[in-house]
Amino acid sequence: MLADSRPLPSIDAGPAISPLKPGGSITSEAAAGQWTLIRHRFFRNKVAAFAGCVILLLYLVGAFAEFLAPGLPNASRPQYTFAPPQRISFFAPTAGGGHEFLPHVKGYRIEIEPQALRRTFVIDENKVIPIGFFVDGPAYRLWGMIPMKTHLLGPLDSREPMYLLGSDRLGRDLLSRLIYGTRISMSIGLVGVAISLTLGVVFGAISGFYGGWVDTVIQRIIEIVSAMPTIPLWLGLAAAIPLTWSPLSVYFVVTLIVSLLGWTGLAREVRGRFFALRGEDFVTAARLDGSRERRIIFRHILPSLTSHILAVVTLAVPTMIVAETSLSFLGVGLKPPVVSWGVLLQDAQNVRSVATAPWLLIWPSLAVVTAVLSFNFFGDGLRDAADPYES
Amino acid sequence: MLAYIIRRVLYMVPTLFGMSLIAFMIIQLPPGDYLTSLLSTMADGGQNLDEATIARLRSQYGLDQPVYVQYLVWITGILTRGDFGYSFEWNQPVSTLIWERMGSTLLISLASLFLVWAISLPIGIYSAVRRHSFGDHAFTFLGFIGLAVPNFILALTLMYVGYRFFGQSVGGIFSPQYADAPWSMAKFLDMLSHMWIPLIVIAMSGTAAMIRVLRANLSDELSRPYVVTARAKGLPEYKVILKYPVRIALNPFVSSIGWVLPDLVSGVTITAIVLNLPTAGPLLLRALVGQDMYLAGSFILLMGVLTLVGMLISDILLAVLDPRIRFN
Amino acid sequence: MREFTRRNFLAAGTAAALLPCFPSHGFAAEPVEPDTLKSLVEAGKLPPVVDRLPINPMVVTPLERVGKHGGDWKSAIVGGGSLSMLFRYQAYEPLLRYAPDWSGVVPNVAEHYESNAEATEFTFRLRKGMKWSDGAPFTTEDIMFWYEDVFSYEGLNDVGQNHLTAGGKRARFEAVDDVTFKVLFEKPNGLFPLRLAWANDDQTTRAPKHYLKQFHAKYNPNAEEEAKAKGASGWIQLFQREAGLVVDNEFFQNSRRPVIHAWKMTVAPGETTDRAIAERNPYYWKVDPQGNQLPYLDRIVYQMVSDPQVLLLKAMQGEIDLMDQYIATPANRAVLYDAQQQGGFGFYTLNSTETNEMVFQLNLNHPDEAKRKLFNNRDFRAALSMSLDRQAIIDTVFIGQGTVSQPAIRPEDPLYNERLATQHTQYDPDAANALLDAILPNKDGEGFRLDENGRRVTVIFEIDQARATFLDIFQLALPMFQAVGVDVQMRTMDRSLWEVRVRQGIEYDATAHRFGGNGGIAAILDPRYFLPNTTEALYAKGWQLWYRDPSSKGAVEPPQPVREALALYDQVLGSPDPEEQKRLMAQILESAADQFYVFGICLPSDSYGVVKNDMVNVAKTMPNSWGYPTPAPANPETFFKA
Amino acid sequence: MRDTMLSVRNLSLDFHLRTHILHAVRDVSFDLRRGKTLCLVGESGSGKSVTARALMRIIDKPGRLVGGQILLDGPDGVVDIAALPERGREILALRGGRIGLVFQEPMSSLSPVHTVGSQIMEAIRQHRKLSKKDARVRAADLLRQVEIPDPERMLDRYTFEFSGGMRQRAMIAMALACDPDILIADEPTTALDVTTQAEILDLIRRLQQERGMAMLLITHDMGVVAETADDVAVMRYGRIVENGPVDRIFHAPTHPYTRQLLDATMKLERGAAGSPATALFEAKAVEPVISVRGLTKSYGSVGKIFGFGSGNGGALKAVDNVDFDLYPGESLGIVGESGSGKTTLGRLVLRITEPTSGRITYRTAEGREIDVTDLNKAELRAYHRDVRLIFQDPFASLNPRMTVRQIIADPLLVSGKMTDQQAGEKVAELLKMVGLDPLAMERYPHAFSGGQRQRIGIARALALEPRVIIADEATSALDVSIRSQILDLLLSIRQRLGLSFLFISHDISVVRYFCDRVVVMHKGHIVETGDAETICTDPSAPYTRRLISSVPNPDPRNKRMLHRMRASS
Repeated sequence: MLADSRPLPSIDAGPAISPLKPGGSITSEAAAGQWTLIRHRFFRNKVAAFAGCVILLLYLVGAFAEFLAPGLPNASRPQYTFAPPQRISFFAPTAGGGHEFLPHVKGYRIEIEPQALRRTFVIDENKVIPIGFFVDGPAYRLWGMIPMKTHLLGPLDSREPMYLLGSDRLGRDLLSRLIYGTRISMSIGLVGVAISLTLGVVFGAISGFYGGWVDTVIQRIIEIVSAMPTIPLWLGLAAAIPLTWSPLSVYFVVTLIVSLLGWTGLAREVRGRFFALRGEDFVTAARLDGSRERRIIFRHILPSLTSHILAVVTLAVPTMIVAETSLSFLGVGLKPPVVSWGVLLQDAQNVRSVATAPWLLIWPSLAVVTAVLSFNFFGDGLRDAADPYES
Repeated sequence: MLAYIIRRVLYMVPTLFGMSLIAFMIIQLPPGDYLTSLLSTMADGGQNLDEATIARLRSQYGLDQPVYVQYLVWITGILTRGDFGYSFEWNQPVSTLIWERMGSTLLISLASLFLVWAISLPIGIYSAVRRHSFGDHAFTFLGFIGLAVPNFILALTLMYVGYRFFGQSVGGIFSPQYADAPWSMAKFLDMLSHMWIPLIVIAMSGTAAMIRVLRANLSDELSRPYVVTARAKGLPEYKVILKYPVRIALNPFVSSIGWVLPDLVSGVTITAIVLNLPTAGPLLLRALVGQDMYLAGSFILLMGVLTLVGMLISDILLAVLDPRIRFN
Repeated sequence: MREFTRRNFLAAGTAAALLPCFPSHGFAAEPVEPDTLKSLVEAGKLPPVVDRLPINPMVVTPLERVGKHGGDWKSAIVGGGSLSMLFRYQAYEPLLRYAPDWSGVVPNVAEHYESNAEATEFTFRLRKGMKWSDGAPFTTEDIMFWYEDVFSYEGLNDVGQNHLTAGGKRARFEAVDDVTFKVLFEKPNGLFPLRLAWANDDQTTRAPKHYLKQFHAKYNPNAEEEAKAKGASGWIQLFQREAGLVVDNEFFQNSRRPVIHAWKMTVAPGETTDRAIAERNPYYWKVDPQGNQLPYLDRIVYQMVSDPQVLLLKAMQGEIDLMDQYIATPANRAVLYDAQQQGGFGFYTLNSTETNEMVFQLNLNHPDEAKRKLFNNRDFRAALSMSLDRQAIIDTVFIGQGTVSQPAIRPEDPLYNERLATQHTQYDPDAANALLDAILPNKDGEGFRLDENGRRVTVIFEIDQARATFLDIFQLALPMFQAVGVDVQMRTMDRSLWEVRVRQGIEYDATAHRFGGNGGIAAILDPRYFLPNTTEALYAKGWQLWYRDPSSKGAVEPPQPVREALALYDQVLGSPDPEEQKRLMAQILESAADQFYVFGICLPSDSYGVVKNDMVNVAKTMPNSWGYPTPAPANPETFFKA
Repeated sequence: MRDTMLSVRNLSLDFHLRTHILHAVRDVSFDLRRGKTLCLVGESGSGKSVTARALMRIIDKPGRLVGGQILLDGPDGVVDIAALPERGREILALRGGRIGLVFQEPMSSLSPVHTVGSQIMEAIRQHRKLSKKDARVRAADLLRQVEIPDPERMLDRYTFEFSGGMRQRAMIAMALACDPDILIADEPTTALDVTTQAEILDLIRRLQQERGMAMLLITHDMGVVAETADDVAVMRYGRIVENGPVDRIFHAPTHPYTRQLLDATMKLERGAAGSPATALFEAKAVEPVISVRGLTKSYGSVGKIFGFGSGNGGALKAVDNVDFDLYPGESLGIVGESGSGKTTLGRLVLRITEPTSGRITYRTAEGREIDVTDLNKAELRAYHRDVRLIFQDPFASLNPRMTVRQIIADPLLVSGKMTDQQAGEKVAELLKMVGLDPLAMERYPHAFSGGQRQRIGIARALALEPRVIIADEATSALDVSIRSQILDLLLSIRQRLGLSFLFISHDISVVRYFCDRVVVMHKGHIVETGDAETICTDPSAPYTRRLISSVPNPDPRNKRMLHRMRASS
C-alpha cells in the first residue's frame, strides 16, 4: 500500500480485516482495471455466469448445427407425420433372453384412422432401432462448404426412424429442425442490434452532450419514432421489399430497417448518462486539459458507458428473438423453408398441435425461453457488474 | 406547472405532424391499395372486374390521386372537421369504428394494468428487500419466463386448457348467450370467466419488466438516509419500507401509465388476435393487411396521440405524486 | 319440384318451357305465423302472415321433417372482412336457384321461366304479391330499375354480370307486366339459366327501387350534394355503397336496405366489429308444406373471430351450429373428430367438385424471353410433373386420402378425359431427367441446370401464405424439383401482395392455385385450367386478355391450337343444345390434354363440415364449390333446432 | 435514577464483505451520562457512525453485531439493547421513543415526498397515543422549540423548500418528538455553513440542557468537540484509542493519534509562515497575473429554480460586480458560505461558466494582456494550459476508467507536445513531486485513498507547468490530518514553482493557513478584501466578523462560539 499518512507508533496501521474463512487469503483488486473488475464482479454472480455458458453453448450448437443434427431440417417422411418422441434406452433384450448393451430407440406401429384423418403411433417395444455416435447419415455440407455425412448421433441404419423430440406434420425431425433453428434465431438479431447500437450511441451522445436545441430536436425525433407502433411498420416494410430476395435476406433487411427504429431506447439511456456525466468533474477536467469535444465524448465519457451499453445490447438480443417469433406469427418474419424457432412455433400455433402433438409446442418454446432467460440473466449480471466503481 | 404543461402541449404539435406523416407513409408502403385487397376478396367470391371498372372504382375511392393529395385530404378533414375519413372495409366512418373498440380496449387495458401492478408491486418490493434471496431469484425467473414464452403460444394453450378441462367458452369476453344480454351478475361472472386468460397472458409478459424496474429503483432507495431516519423513529420495518422508499420507487409505475394504452393497442395485438378480444389491435392489423388506409392511418395517429398524451399524463401524475417535480 | 331436381341439369336449361308450372291458386295449406312475430301482428305493427306472403309462396319441402319456429343459428366470420361468405347462409335468392344436388336449376324468385328454342329470349314470371322485407311490393319495376338505372346506367354499370353478355353484347330487359319480364340476347346464351343461379351472380333481385332511388341522380336531383355531405366522393360512390352490388361487403354492411332474403341484417358488420346479427324477414315468401312461414330459425348470429384457431375451439366447444368454411381443413379433422362428444356435433360431407388439390401454373406469357421459351416447352412442364412423387405428398399432407391426378374432370363425370387426368403423373425422375437433359443439358457446381445463357434456371413460385396446404405441398415438392436439377423456389406472401403480383401482375415465374375448373355442372361454366378463358387462368394472362379483346394492353396472341380451343369455347357458349355443348367441350378437353397447360397433385378428397346434432334438415352430403354456395341451395331456411 | 443513561461495553461489529471481513468496531466501551455530551471523534472510516447506529440496532447490511452489551437504563431497570431481538417490539419502542437520532445530511435524511409535518407527526404518533390534531399541535410546538419561524405553516412544507439549517432543525424536532432520554447526533453540522453550524450547536446544547438528555455527538471536527463536549472518545480503525474529559484530551492527550489530530487542527489554527512575497503585493510593485473587473453572473431566465429566498424577484446574481487582482506568486483566498458565489467565481475565471458581464484580464508569461472573456475555443485551450483547476471531490474528478498515467498524461498528450514516452517520464516526475510512488502510475484511481487521489489531481494540474492554479475547496473533502498534509504539499509546490493560487474555501482556518490575502464573499458580493491574518483575527466588515466568530475554536477552555456575533435579523 502506498503510505498516505506518516507512520504512527500505533498498533493499528490500518482497518482491521480478516479473510472470509479462517486461513483464507484476502484478494486485492487494487491494481485491477475496469474490465478485470467487471469480470471479477460478473463471475461472482453464479447465475449470470451459468447463463453465459448456456449462451455460449447455444452458439456452439448453432455453429455446428449440421453435425449435431441427426438429420436434415427439411427432410420429410410421409409415414411419420406427428410421430411422438422416442426414448433412448441403453439395454436391449438379446435373443437368448438376457440383455446386452445396445443404445437404441423403439420403432413405431402405425395405423391410419380414415375417419379422423390421422395416423396413430404406438411405440413398438419389440422393434429395436440401434443408434450410435458419429454415425453416417444424410449427406450435408458443413458451413455450406465441407461435404460430410457423419452425424453426432443417429440410427445406425439411417433409413430407420429416430425422432427423439418427435416429428411434425410433414414427418420432419423436430430435433434436427430445432438445432438448425438455433443457428438462425441466435444470430439473426445481432446485426439489427448492432445498428440500433450505433445509432443509439451516436444520437444519444450528441443529444446528451450538447443539450440545447440539438437535444430538443433529437428528443422530438425519438418521441415520434418511439410512439410509432411497431406492427404496422413491420407489415409495411415487409411488404415493400422486393420479392426476388431470398426469405433470409428479406428478414435480414426487415430486421435492419426496424433496428433503424429500435435505437431510441438506447439513445435515451445514453443521453441520460451523458447528461449526468457531462457535468461530472472529470469531464470538466478533461475539458480544462484541452481535450476537444470528440475526444471528450469518445475517450472520456463513452468508456464509462461501454459496459452499460454492452448490458443493454445483451438485453436487446432476447427482445429480437421474441420479436422474431411474433413476426413469424404475423407472417412477415422468417418463412419456410428457412428454419427458425419462430417458424417452428408458428407451425405449432394451432389447436391440432396443442391437442395432439404438444412436443411441437414445448420444445421450441423451451428453446426460446432458455435463450431469452440466459440473455436476460447474462445481461443483468453484466449490468450489475458494469459499474465497478459504484458503491 | 401550467406553463410546463402548455410548453409540453406545444411541443406535441410538431411531433404529431411528424407522426401523421409517418403514419400515412407506413400504410402506403406495401404495394397495392385497398382496391387490391378488395379485388382479391371479390375474386374469391367468383367476381371478376375488368380494368375499366377497377379504374372507376379507384377514382371513386380517391385512390387514383397522388399520395400527397390523399394525405392532404385526410389531414385537412381531421383538422377542419374532426373527420378521420371513411373505412373502406367496414363501410363506416373511421371515428365510429375506433370509438366502438375503445371501450373494451380501455376495460382490458385497465384491468391488465391493475393486474400487472397487483402482481409486480409486492414481488418487486419483496425482491428488492430480499435481494439475492431464493425468493428473489425464483420470482425473477418466473418473470423472465413470462417475458420469454411467446404470447400467442401461451394464449392458445390456455384456451385449449380452458376448453378441454373447464369446458369453457373461449375467445372474446362474453359467452354467446350473454353477448346481448343486459348486465347482470351472471353476465359479470361470465365476463370474469373469460377474462382470466387474457389477463394472465398480458400480465405474464408485462410483470417481468415492472418487477425489474421496481426492484432496481427500490434497491437504490433502500439505502438512502431517510430510510434510516424512518427506522430511527421506531417505525416497524414494513411501514418503513412501504411509506418511504416504495412511495418514491413507485415513479416508474406512474410513468408506465403513459405506455399502457398504445402498448395494448399495438404490443399485445397478437394476444388479442389469438384470444379474439374486441380491442383495437386486431382491427388495426386487419386494416393494415386490408390496406384500409384511413382506418389504419387514423389508428396509428391515434396511438401516437395516446402515447404523447399518456406521457404527458404520467408526467403530470408524477408531479402530483412527487412534490420535488411539482415545485420545480 | 322434387321431380324436377332429378332431371339432368343440361336438359333443364333448354327444356325450361316444359317446366311444370306451380299452380297459382294460392297456398298449399293455411299459412302459420311464426311465434316471434305474433306479438307484432297483434300490436298491429305488422300485417298478418297471409297478407305478407305472395299469392303463390314458394313451398319448400324440408329434407327430413317440418320444423318449428325459433332459435339462433350460431355462426362466425373470420377476420370480419370477407362477407361474401354470407351469401351462402342468408342471401342466396337469385331468380333461379340450383337444386340441392346441383343437378340443375329450379324456380326461386321467378316462379316460372321459359326460353325460346334459340336460347336468345328468356321469359321470367315473378311471384305476385311478393314483398321486400319492409313490406314494399317486389315487382318488375325493381328488376327494370336494376336493368336501366344500374346495369345500363353510365357510371354505375361496372358490375361484372358476364352471364348477361352473349356474343360480346349485353342482354336487353323488357318488362311485360308487373310480374313478367323478358331477357333478350342477340346471340344464343344456352347456359344463361345455369349461370344465373351461380353463387351470388344474379343482382336483379337485390335492388329495391323504392329505397335506392333516393341516392340516384336520376331520381333525386340533390343526390350529389347529399352524398358529399355524407363524406362520399359523389353520388355514385354513395349509391354503390348503399346498393352493395359491386362490393359484397357493402351489401351486408347496410342494414337499412330492404332485401327479399330469409334473414335480414339488423346488426350489420361494421356497426359493431365483433358481432353481426341477421333476423328473420317477416315478409319472406317461402313456406313449408304445412304452411309455416319460413325460415324456422329466428336469427343468425355471426361472431367475428380474428383467428381461425379460436373458431376451431368454438366449434369444438359446440358454439357453432353449422360451418365448413375456415375450419374444415384436413389438419383439423383429427381434433374435431375427438371433440364430437364434448361439443355435441357431427360431420356432413362435402363432395368437392374441384379439379385438383393444387394446380402448378407456370407463367406461359412470362416477359423474360428465356423463361417464356422454357416454360412454353411442354417437355419442361412434363418433366417437372414427373419429378413429383405425388403419392408421398398425398401420404404426408392428406394422410393417404386422395387419388393421383392432373387437374381434370373427375372420372365419374361424362366429360372425363383419361389422358388429361393421368398423363405425366408417374413419379419418374429418370424420365424427367432425360427430358430435361435434352432441353437444359448444362449444370452448375451445385447440380442445378443452366439455361442457354449460362444462368441457373430458377423458377420461383409465388404463393398466398394463407393457403396452408399449398405451403405443405411445396415443402415436399421443392426438394423433388431440385432433385432433377431445377432450382424451384417458393415465396410466400400476404394475400394482397399476391394479388398485386400474380392476379394483377405479369412478372411472376409461377404460382399455384386451387379453385375453379370444376367438374360437374361447372365444367363448362368455369374451364379455367382447360383453356385460358378468364383472368383466373393465371398460367396465361396474356392469352386470356387476347381472348377477351385482342387490342387490350398486355394481350398476347396465343399459338394456333390455343386459338382453336378458344374458338371452340365461343361455340359452346353460343350453343343452345346441351349435347352439342358437351361434344365441343370434349374437344376442348382433348386440346387441353395436348397442351398440358398446368399440372397438379391429386383429386381433392371429400371435405367436411361440422353441424350440431340438434340441427335438423341438414343434408349429410352436399356438393362444394364456389358456384354452388354450400349450404344455400340446400335451403337453410328449413334448418331448425330440435 | 443513575447518572449513566447508557453504557456500552465491548461492542464489536463486523462487516462481511465480498472479499474479506471488516472489523468495523472492536471492543468499544463508553458511557453516556444524563445531561452530558460525549463526543465520538474520528476520521472517516473509523467506525463512529456505525457505533452510533448500533445503539439503536440499525445496522446496515452486511454488518452484524458480534459481541458486547449496550445497557440502557430505564424505568424497568437496565435493558441490554444488544440482546433484544432484532425486529422486536422493544427495539421499536426504543427507537425514537428513548433514543433520538440526528443525521449529517438533513436533505437526504428526510423524505422528499412527505411534508415535514407528516414526518414529525408520524414520529409522535408512533410512540404516543395522540389524535392527528393533537399530534399536529405538538409538532408545531416542536418546530417552535427548534426556532423555526411560523411553525404552523412550515408543517405543510416539503424539505426541499427549507434551507439546510431549517432542515436540520426539523430533523432535530423529529428526533426530540417523544422526549428521548438520549440524543445521538451523527455529524449534525458537517454539511452546514459555520454560522448555521454555530446556531444548530447552540440549539442542540440548549435543548439538551432543558431536557437533561444524554447526548452522543459524532464529529470529525476538533473545534466542534472543544465547543460542545463534556467527554471525548477518540476512535480509529474501529477502536477507541483514548477517552476522557474534554479538557484532558485537548490539553493532555496521551495517545499519539489524538495528538496527531490535535496537531493538525492546531497547525491550521496558527496559520502558516507568511509568504515572502507578501510585501511585494502591498507595494503593488508588480502587475497582477489575473485581474477581474465588474464580473457578474446572473441566472435570469431560470430564476424560478433558485426562486426561493432570492428577494429581488427577477434575475438572481450568483456573482455580482466582483473586482479583484491575483498577483504572481500570491495565494488569494476566496471565503464564503454556501451560496456566496465563490465556486461560481472560480468557474467564471476559467470560463467553464460564461460570465454575464465584466472583464477578466490575464497577463501571459510574456507580459501580454489578454481578455479572457473574448477568447475563442483554441485560445481558451491555451489559457487553460496556464490556469489550472484543482477540484474539490477527489473521487469525481478522476475518471475511474483511466489509469493514473492516462489521467495525468492526458493534458500532455492533448497538447501534442510530447510523445507517449516523454509523457510517461513526466508523469513519473510529477508523481514524485506530489509524494506518490511513480510505480503506481499504471493503477486505477479506485486503488488510492482520498488524499492520494487529491495528490493525483494536483499532479494533473501541474502537468502543463501552469502559472495560476484555482483550487476549488481542494481540501474540504479530506480528513483533518490529510488536509494539513495536502495543504503543506500545495504550499511547498507553490513556493518551489512560484505559482499563483486562487484558493476557494469555506474553511476559514484553511484559508488562514494557506493564503496571503483573502476575499470574503457574501451573496455574490465581495464584502471585504485584505490580508489573511487581519481578516481572520480582526475583520472589519460585520459579516466577516460574524463569520469568523462562528468558527469553533479547538480549545475547550476558550469556547469562541458562545460569544459569537449573531446576525441582526
